[in-house]
Amino acid sequence: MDIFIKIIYAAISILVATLYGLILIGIVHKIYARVHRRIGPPVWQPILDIIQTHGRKVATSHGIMFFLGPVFRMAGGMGTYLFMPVIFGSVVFSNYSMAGDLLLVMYFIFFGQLGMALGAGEGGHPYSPLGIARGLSQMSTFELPFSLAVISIAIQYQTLNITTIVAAQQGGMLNWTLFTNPLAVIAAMISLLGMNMHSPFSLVLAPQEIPIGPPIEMNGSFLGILQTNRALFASAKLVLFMNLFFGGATNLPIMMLKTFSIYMFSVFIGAAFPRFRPEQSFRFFLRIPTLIGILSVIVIAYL
Amino acid sequence: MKEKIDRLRKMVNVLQVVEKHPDLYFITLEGNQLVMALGYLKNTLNFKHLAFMQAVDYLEDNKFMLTYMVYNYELKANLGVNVFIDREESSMFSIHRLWEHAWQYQRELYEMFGIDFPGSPRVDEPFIMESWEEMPPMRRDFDTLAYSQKTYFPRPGRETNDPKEQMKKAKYPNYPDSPKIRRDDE
Amino acid sequence: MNKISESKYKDFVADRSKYPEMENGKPVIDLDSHKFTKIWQGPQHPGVTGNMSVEIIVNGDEIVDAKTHVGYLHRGFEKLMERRRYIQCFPIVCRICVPEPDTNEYCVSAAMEDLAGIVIPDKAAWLRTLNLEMSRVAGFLMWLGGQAGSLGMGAIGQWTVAMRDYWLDLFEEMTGGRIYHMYMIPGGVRKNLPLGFKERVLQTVDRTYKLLDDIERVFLNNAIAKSRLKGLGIITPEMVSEYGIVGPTARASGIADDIRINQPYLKYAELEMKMLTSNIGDAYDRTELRFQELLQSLDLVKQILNKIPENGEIQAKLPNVLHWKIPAGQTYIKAESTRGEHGFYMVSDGSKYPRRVFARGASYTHAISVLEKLAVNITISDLAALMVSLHTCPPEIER
Amino acid sequence: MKEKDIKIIEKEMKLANEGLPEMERDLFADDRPSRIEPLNKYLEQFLNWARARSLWILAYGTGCGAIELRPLMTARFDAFRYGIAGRPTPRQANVFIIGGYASLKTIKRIVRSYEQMQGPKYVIALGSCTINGGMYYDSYNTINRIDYYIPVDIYVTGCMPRPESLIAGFNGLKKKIQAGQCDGMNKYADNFDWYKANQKQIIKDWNMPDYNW
Repeated sequence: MDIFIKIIYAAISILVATLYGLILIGIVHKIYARVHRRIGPPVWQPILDIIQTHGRKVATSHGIMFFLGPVFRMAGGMGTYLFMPVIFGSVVFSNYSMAGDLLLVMYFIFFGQLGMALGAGEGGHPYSPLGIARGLSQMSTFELPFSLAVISIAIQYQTLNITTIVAAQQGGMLNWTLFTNPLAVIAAMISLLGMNMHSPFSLVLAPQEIPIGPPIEMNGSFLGILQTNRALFASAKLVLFMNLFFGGATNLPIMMLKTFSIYMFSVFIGAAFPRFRPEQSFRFFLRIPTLIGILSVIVIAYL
Repeated sequence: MKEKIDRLRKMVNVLQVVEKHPDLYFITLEGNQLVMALGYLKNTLNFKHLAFMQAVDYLEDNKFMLTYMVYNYELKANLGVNVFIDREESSMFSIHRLWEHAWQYQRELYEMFGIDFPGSPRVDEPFIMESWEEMPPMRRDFDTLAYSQKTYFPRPGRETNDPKEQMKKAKYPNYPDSPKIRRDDE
Repeated sequence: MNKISESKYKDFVADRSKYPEMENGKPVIDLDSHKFTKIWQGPQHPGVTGNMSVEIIVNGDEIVDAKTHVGYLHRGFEKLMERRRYIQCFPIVCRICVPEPDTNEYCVSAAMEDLAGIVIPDKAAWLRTLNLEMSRVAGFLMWLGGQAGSLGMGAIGQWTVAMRDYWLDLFEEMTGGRIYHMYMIPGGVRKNLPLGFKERVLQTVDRTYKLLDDIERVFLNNAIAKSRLKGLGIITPEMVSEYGIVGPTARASGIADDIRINQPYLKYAELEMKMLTSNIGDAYDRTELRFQELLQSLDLVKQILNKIPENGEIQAKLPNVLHWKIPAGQTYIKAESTRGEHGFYMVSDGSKYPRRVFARGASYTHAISVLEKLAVNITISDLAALMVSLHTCPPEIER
Repeated sequence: MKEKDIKIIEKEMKLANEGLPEMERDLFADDRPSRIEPLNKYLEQFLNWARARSLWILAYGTGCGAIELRPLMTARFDAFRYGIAGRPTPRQANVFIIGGYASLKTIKRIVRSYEQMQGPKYVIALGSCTINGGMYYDSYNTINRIDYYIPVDIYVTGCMPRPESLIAGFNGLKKKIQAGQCDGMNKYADNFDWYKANQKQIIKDWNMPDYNW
């Protein structure tokens, strides 16, 4: 009986996270618009867009893998979200957190991209493989500092369970990883820039170079799923970062406030910078952030 | 400028010189001496910049006039070189070895006027007109209005009256050929 | 190639020593070998400047061969003008280059006046100069947004296009048209300046200065923008005359060739301006040079407004334009547009209709010969930036 | 029904895709576009409501009208306010703005892009030259009437139309969508042969599939 209640809770949690992610994307559009000195679309515009894409009457498919691409992507987003506690101490939002879930979550971050790569490649458009090549290469490079940061905090807290990590950070701001292990946080936040794919790391969706990249052939409901996943995945990533580095959250408003602030970090940088060349971006991640990551591991392990 | 043209005269037969402005001269050359003259102009007389080359269709004389406009950076003056070629077997020496971008103009002329430039790179590739089956459109005997009406479903417009006919009909019905009405003197 | 690899800004240069196999200086491209992909960049592509396309063959994402295709905007202006009387030509010529129509109007009107021997009044010349210089400002603003946008920096494009709109408002006040002005007719200009126009222009100039200040800080001094533009698409001074490169693109390579200074037309001889040149000739140099020219144009607008006479005729006496015959002859009138030498070659045969009008688009060679040469050995990510830095404008190429 | 009749019907339904090389023929669809009926009345109303508020323009500046799309999409007129956004690929866009005159070479790309768009799709024709040829009525390279080649929902007149009139055009399109009157896709499917005949009359080298999904 317990498992059914858990499923219902997870469904509620996913719904809330998706809606929150959509509104977050809407707010980001609004912020970009203000940087552009215009009013911008309403914050609920992403929701309307998703209804519109699902309302398309024709949807061209290019085969079974093309169909599975968005599904894998969605599975990756859900997997990332489902295996970590969203709100510390809450029953509804605790999800399927368990021992070693940190590794699972890191795996799921990668999983969606790989699935998408398979699906987009099936579309046959030459820009899709170019976008995939860019995306996966960039992913490999920004995963390096992020993994180092995760290793560092795993050593610091002697656990791979996110709930335990959050629990260890309770009781005041100074207990946050941000203050106990700042080097790891710096490395991870720089890799968050790449993960969020705003400028200067927006290689994958670069419209002036490879128009919109991998999802170039995705249409109708496929695109709708991808957009939904984008919202869910955005909130999942932010929740992960909040849990690992910013002390988690004990209720919904705190969660929203913290994730929003974390997101603004990459939005403000994105609004003020042009885009890197692919090779510049790869080199960027492999230089200083990686060094900081290694340093953080050494500092935590030996000092 | 005059001095340069005099130097050119020693090389080739200059048929005509027109001074339009102090910094704009037009000269007429013989067709078979053109490439030599342009090479001399470019390499020795420093007319380094080829601004454009193009053709004018003299249907009534059965001739094309080709114009090569070159520019001298030191003199700050333009020189237009005119050459007349036969319209029926229109063909001209290619100058793509003198200027790297000349093939572009030659390709356009091949398509729009039907002037051939043997040896010019990519000269027979379609440049602007894709799937064009009529005669080269810039020739004067090509009637663009008739072609447009034949091909592109013209939308019938409002009923309008030609002022000349309307005046005749409405105002001077009794004087069908009144000399006061000004006629088009074509 | 050597110069690019020496440049310290270009941190990635493809090693072409082994692959693909070279033959007579050209790579052997066999599409069936699956080592190359052919991609059509455009015409439906956000990174292409207007309705044109570049057919590129890539190896990975490095371009090994490029071909430009134009003709998507061909309307046959030259043919249409042969069917129209002289006075009927002036409303259609401004459509030749959409972002900056006034240069076309000036060239055609001036060519007709030159052939017919008409001298325009002093004030009309001043008004034409003002209009041309304002259109240069508007054109440069549009380009600046495009250059930043091609690097994925949308904000600059939003700001400059909005600022250009204020300049379009001034045009609307001055001429009655927003995009197409049809202001300069043979013999002069159509309208006098409205009341209080000068103050409004000066206000807009000040706003533009303010905006350009921001842009200089955000875009031109930006480390990423610099690293991407430096070393991209280097044009050597020798290439300039070989490829018929004109305007700021040529001046960035060190060729001091500005028609407004070398062969002053209208009232440019009475204005103070100095030749702006640069010497490296890469995309960043071109960007910076155009930015300086934009500032110079704003300065010229101010100068013109101070010198413009209060009273005077704006229109020379023309014969009945419906039956206007121009004596036989040929002429070539050129003007400096934002992209460089924009010229009209007109041949008259003594009838009511021009025998031949030829428009020399300023970016005619930039988009085709030059782009095809420079696009080789760069990556797809830089193609849009390169194309914008050459300031290609498709409608004036195919007319 | 006899077997023979079924075969004939099947043959009628298939497109020949003439002009394509044999190798390429199986890469493309040979089905004709088919009519698509609306769903349940209330669901359709709800979807139309959402569609009218999320218009994705195909980023293809087919003519000089594209110059006014930039002021429209930027700070001065800011069409994003109304849920109008640009989309770089025809697969995702649902509004096609024909930016003025369409030359012979462009109309081919317009047809392809239009057919690749996923329905319901709308077309806004901008400028006088799409209606009757406008200034280029006598040009040998520009078409006179765009509605002979693809179905048009809204015309915006002028040369060039100002951004304000474009916004008015978008509002008209929204009203039409919400009333469920924008049926260009079905119109195209119903009169497919007529449209194809018109297109093939001007595109002489028909080297693309007859219908690109």
